[in-house]
Amino acid sequence: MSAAEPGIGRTAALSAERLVRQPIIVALALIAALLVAGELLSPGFASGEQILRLLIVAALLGIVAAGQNLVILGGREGIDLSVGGVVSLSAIVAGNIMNGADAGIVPAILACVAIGGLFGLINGVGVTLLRIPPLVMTLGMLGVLQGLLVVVRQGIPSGNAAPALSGFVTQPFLLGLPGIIWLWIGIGAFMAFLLRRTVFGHRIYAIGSNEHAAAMAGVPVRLMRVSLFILSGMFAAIAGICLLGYSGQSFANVGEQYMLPSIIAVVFGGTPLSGGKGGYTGTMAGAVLLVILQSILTTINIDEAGRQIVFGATLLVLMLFYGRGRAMRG
Amino acid sequence: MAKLQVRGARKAYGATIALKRGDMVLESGEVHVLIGSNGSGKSTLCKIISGSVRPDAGEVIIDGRPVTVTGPQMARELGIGIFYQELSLAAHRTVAENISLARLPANAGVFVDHAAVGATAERYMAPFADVLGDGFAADTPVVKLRADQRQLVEIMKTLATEAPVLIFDEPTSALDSAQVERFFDVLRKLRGEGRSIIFISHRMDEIFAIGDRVTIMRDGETVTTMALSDADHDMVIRAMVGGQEALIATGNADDEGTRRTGKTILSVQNISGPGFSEISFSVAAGEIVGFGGLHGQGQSSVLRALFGASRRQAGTITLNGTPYTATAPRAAIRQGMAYISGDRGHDGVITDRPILENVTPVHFLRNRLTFAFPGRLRAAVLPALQALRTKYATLSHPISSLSGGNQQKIVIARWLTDPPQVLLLDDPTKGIDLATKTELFALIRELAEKGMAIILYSSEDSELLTNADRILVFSGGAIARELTGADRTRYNLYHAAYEAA
Amino acid sequence: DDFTIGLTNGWVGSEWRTQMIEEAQAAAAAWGERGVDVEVVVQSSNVDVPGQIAHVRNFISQGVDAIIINPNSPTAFDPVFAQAASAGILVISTDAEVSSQDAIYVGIDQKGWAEASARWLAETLGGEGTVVAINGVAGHPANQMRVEGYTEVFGEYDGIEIVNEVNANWDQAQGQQAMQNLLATYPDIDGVWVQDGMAAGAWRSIMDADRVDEIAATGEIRKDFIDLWVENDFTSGASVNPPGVMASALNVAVFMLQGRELKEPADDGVYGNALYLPIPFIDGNNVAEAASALDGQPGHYSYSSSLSIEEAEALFQ
Amino acid sequence: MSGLVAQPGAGAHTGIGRIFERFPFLPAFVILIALLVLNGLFEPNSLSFGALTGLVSTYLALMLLAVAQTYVVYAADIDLSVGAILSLVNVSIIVLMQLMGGSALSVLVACFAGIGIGLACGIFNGIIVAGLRLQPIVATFATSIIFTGIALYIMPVSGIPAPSVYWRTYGGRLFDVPFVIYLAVAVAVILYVIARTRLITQLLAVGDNQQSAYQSGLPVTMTRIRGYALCGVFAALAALCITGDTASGDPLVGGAMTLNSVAAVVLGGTALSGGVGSVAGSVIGALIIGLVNSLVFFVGTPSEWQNLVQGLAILVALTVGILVSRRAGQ
Ligand SMILES: Nc1ncnc2c1ncn2[C@@H]1O[C@H](COP(=O)(O)OP(=O)(O)OP(=O)(O)O)[C@@H](O)[C@H]1O
Ligand SMILES: Nc1ncnc2c1ncn2[C@@H]1O[C@H](COP(=O)(O)OP(=O)(O)OP(=O)(O)O)[C@@H](O)[C@H]1O
Ligand SMILES: [Mg+2]
Ligand SMILES: [Mg+2]
Repeated sequence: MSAAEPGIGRTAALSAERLVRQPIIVALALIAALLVAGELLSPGFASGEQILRLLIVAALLGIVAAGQNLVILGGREGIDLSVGGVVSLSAIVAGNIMNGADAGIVPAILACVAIGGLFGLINGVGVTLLRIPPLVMTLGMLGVLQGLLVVVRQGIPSGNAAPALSGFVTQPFLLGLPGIIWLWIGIGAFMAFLLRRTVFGHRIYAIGSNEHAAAMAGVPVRLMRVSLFILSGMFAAIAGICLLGYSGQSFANVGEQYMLPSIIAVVFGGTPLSGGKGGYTGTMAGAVLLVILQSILTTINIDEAGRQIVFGATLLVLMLFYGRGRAMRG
Repeated sequence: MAKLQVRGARKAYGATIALKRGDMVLESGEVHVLIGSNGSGKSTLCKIISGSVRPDAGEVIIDGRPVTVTGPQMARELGIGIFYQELSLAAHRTVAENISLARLPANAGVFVDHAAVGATAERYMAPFADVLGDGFAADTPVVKLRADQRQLVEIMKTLATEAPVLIFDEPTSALDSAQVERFFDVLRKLRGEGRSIIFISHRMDEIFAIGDRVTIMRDGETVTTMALSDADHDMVIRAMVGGQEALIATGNADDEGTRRTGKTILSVQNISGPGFSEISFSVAAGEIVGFGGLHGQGQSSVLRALFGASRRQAGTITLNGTPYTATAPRAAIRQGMAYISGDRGHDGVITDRPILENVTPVHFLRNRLTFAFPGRLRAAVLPALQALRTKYATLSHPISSLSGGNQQKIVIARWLTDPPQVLLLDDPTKGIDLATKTELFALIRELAEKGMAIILYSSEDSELLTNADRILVFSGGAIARELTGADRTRYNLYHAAYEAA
Repeated sequence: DDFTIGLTNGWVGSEWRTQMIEEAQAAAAAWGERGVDVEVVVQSSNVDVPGQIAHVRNFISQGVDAIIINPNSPTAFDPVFAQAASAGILVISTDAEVSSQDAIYVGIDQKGWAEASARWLAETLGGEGTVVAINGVAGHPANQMRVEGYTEVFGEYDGIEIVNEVNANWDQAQGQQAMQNLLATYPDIDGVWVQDGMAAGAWRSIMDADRVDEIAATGEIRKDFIDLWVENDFTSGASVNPPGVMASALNVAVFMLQGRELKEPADDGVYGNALYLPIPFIDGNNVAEAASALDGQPGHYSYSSSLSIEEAEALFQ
Repeated sequence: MSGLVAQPGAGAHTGIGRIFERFPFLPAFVILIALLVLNGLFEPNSLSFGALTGLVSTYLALMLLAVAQTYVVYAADIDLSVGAILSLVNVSIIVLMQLMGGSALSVLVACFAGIGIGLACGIFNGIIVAGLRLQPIVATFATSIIFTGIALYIMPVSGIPAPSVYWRTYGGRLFDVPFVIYLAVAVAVILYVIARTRLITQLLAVGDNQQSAYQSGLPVTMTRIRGYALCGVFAALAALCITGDTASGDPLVGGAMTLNSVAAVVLGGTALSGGVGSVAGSVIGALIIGLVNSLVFFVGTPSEWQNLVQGLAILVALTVGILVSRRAGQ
């Protein structure tokens, strides 16, 4: 078959098959199944109001996962374990800057995004120029951030979220949905456009898939990778601000709970940790899936040991829907 | 009774049918050549025999007994050893360890017997002793070896299986002629011992030099098998291309060497770098300059240095009369350089990504694009793809769905979408079938005629001789001789390469 | 006379711990006025149990006179404390009890801490109603003692039913999420027993669900929470585990280093080596006082108290 | 020592490059020596025999855990459940010893049972990761949740003490030499022996290029499972050590050690991408982590800065190690 005559029949068959294999379809199906299960286990679980609240929580995770997603897509074992530290730092800094006043929101956002970007930059430099493996670089950075949090908390009194920020995160904003949901949708649209319709996006996939070939074809690999870490830091910072809005006050180590879940959300969204393929739409579904799973487990009345065993086992079973690597035998 | 027989082997990857009907009969004591254009299913057939691909249908019969090859381990037990086209080496293990990897000799069944590993390595290195090249030793990690040396390791590894059936899937694509000769000596000896050998190559002279019989494949099907003693080049090529007109590589280089009329585009003075020193030459518009010589004499290094992909320490380069200082591929591309490498796995293919995304990266850079709208991109890349007669289903299929040769065409199309000023060809036809090669060189000549300056390095002498207007013969990182006009003969080429070496 | 006292804290994930160290350092400085030079050396960082054992070994190498530890494990330090003791070093744990008989515990009774707030909740509900509990880290000894405390108290009230117990790892946001899930599943609950920072999170979910007037829940002692409490008139009560416990332990340590004998030996608690400090309680009656006591402090500052030198001295013969 | 090194030297190299190739942990070793000297400068007692014995006794568990991690990293896998396995084995043997009365014999039986449990966990990981082809990072994170759940089930709260015969032996002396010294020597011998086995070469070959190894006829899946099994066994050995040093059971004891084990592996010069490395390096890496923490204290760093300085120091050590070995490799 030559370029001039694409095979119509084959393509149709292929895209039908692809559709079924789309991670996002899998994720949505699993979400539906979990909601049904949740409603059966504890009536009221799948009420509109509760789903909306779960979506807020999912949005917080999803925003962190957006940066995580980019870093992972960029390949070379890309991963960002420092997101938890950046979320915490951002929440604390934002709380101090706004200190309960709406006027502080804009400066807080600017400052936090800059801080997030700065730490992303350091991660990126470590990974590209010093060639430290991302897992280790960002793990080291997490240690540094945890230390920095202690220092920072010493130096500045912690403040509260501005009312407008809290309202944005928790109260209906437009069409009955809180602002953070709209923000998340906006980020989703931004990510989709970035990944599919910009040169930057195509280059992310290129470096994630074959870094050397990409470099030979003129892709600025280091610059790209540094940018991905910067974006990851920025997304984590935004999540930190939102988290401040969600919990009203800033407090230590608030972000740690996002470190590994953000990676799992990406995987449940169909982006393998090896990078080079996948996307953010799936990750959004993955975040929702993970949050629903966790909240079902909270509501089941079993002891913590049982909860953990069920949680871990469910994660494994869900991974079977996605993460299975290629058989070595073709 | 035939040693090995494959009947009706079939393999599909999703919608792509890699192998429709693979049949072949391998006798004891023969070198059986498998030939066919890129994507005709040769590698797939071999991998089915060696167990690393699971067939959808068909049977494998060894010594008259049908077998189920459930994997490479099983294949070994059945007495099948294979050289993989893409190699199967562990980069950080030593040459010796790689040679014995599958069956590491062990003391007490647990501890590696290093003495035995070393002895095995020495045994299989011996026949190649004088063509191994610098830095090749039993305890060298493979990662430190050049491409041709790695191919030799893979050959030794295959030989070390001591299997009655040996399969060699393009084992010579990176070897120089001396290395090929040594290898053929070994094959002849093995044939004499009664072993059965399958040999794949796109080089016609090699096929006739070593083969007893040939099985020809086309579009995933076995077409015919014939004795090579009864055949000539033309017959084989006709069978390969089927109804189409036989395409034979025709020399289109200027016999008189008078084409150097265009103005000088690229001028290189006394550049040095890792693997080469004091290199000077120039290339005019419309000219194809060939780099020749044995392997690893600095040809690739010079090309990579020109492209900014490796370091260069001294000397000056001018491009169109202005100093050229690119120290990274990006800068080189911006200034109109293009570099096509034969090592597509490493330098070329963006694995798992759609065909379209594999063509566009250079286009993005040359046009300083920010947005990527598929419609416009498709329009931009189609001419180059069509000119190369690339076979693919749709542009959104992953590039991994194509055969090696077609993948290479996609990579080449990447560089021709926006025509460069200087085209650096670093053994670009590795793994490309004959018909495509001919088309490709016709296209290259066409590009030259439009005023491009082209440097061609090829590991195949005939390719250089038929396509280059001048040949710079490299030896030990320097230019040993320049062949122009009527001097461009195989004899002169060999003479220059070996005398200097 | 002068003493060197090593303080080790194995977790820096909360403001409470920072305040604990600061108050201990201030307490040491206060001894200067009495002509006793108390030098404190501090190791405070996120470490695992082996890491904190290394802290103790570092102090032994340094030859300190006493070690005060906020331990990451109740039992893991037996061998290393034995080593410290044989080197003649006094070891005091605070905030969490340790099993080592080579050490004493100076701090609050975690179980009693939970009992007080559970009793407050049960009484506030009139001994009648459904309750959920949000706990810290499962398997953590302090959490376990607190769980035992409230379980025992609620058990005394036939009308009180615990419908679910979840773990939110002492994380405010997780506490908020857990409360949100619980409110969705058990819309009719009357009371929430929740610890520490998670209480602030839980109360936010209660506010979001507009249930402030219908639900009684335990609270915590950070200034920003107490402000919220006063502002929204929560029905809340909080047992105080003051960050000053380490300062109290330090004051006790100095007297012991001076060779003074305790009036009543430290023989309380699960391991029979505890000296329990009183547990203040904040509820609707005195929350305003607590708020004014915290006036001017940053939001993360916890309501605190500690044994003054005089109060500590009163414990000795 | 060279037997512990997985990377044999190249013939073509000379001088320092060759030394570094043969001993990839050399940069780490230099850092270790420097740290020892600095510790000694700031606190002379820290180099006393007792203090050094204490150092070994405290960090033997982390060393073994890092070794465990190294074996899977050889094959380009990773095991985020080593800490959870350690905890599970720790509580299991404590409960077993208690059930069996705490005699010397019961201690011995419990130890073997503990190793069996570690082995079982390792095989389970191996089957999940290699057999089912799930992504190691997320899959072992999931199994770590399961193992922690089981540990919590066995011992819902920490606190059961070990029989005194156990920890008095571990912390005691034999012929006037501390018992842990014998242990350290025994471990070194075991590591040396293991380093010479076929399995190690196979793991490294798999880590180098899995597809190649498979096509060469190596039993890739089985090799990876064996790697995880070995990892499980060493995590169990680490648990035996930590039980000796802490004398008690704690279902959460290993939680924070997992990431440290990864950091130690990288500090020791083993590549997370597989195929190259040494267990000797990992042992050194574990000691570096311990010594950095002590040094930061001995130098007199104010408490609120300690975490930050430690984080930075680890990051610097990582960077220096990686840069030095790269410089030498050129
Ligand atoms: N060449 C062959 N001819 C006929 N049957 C085969 C052949 N190769 C494999 N099979 C059969 O196919 C089945 C699966 O093979 P294999 O164990 O390779 O699966 P796999 O690729 O590891 O996939 P998975 O692990 O997902 O099951 C086996 O029962 C095997 O006997
Ligand atoms: N893993 C795979 N996935 C999808 N398609 C494949 C795969 N391997 C091979 N194919 C397809 O099967 C066909 C035959 O490929 P094969 O590698 O056997 O060709 P070949 O004859 O060896 O070609 P070449 O001379 O280029 O090496 C090609 O069209 C290729 O696109
Ligand atoms: Mg092929
Ligand atoms: Mg299988």
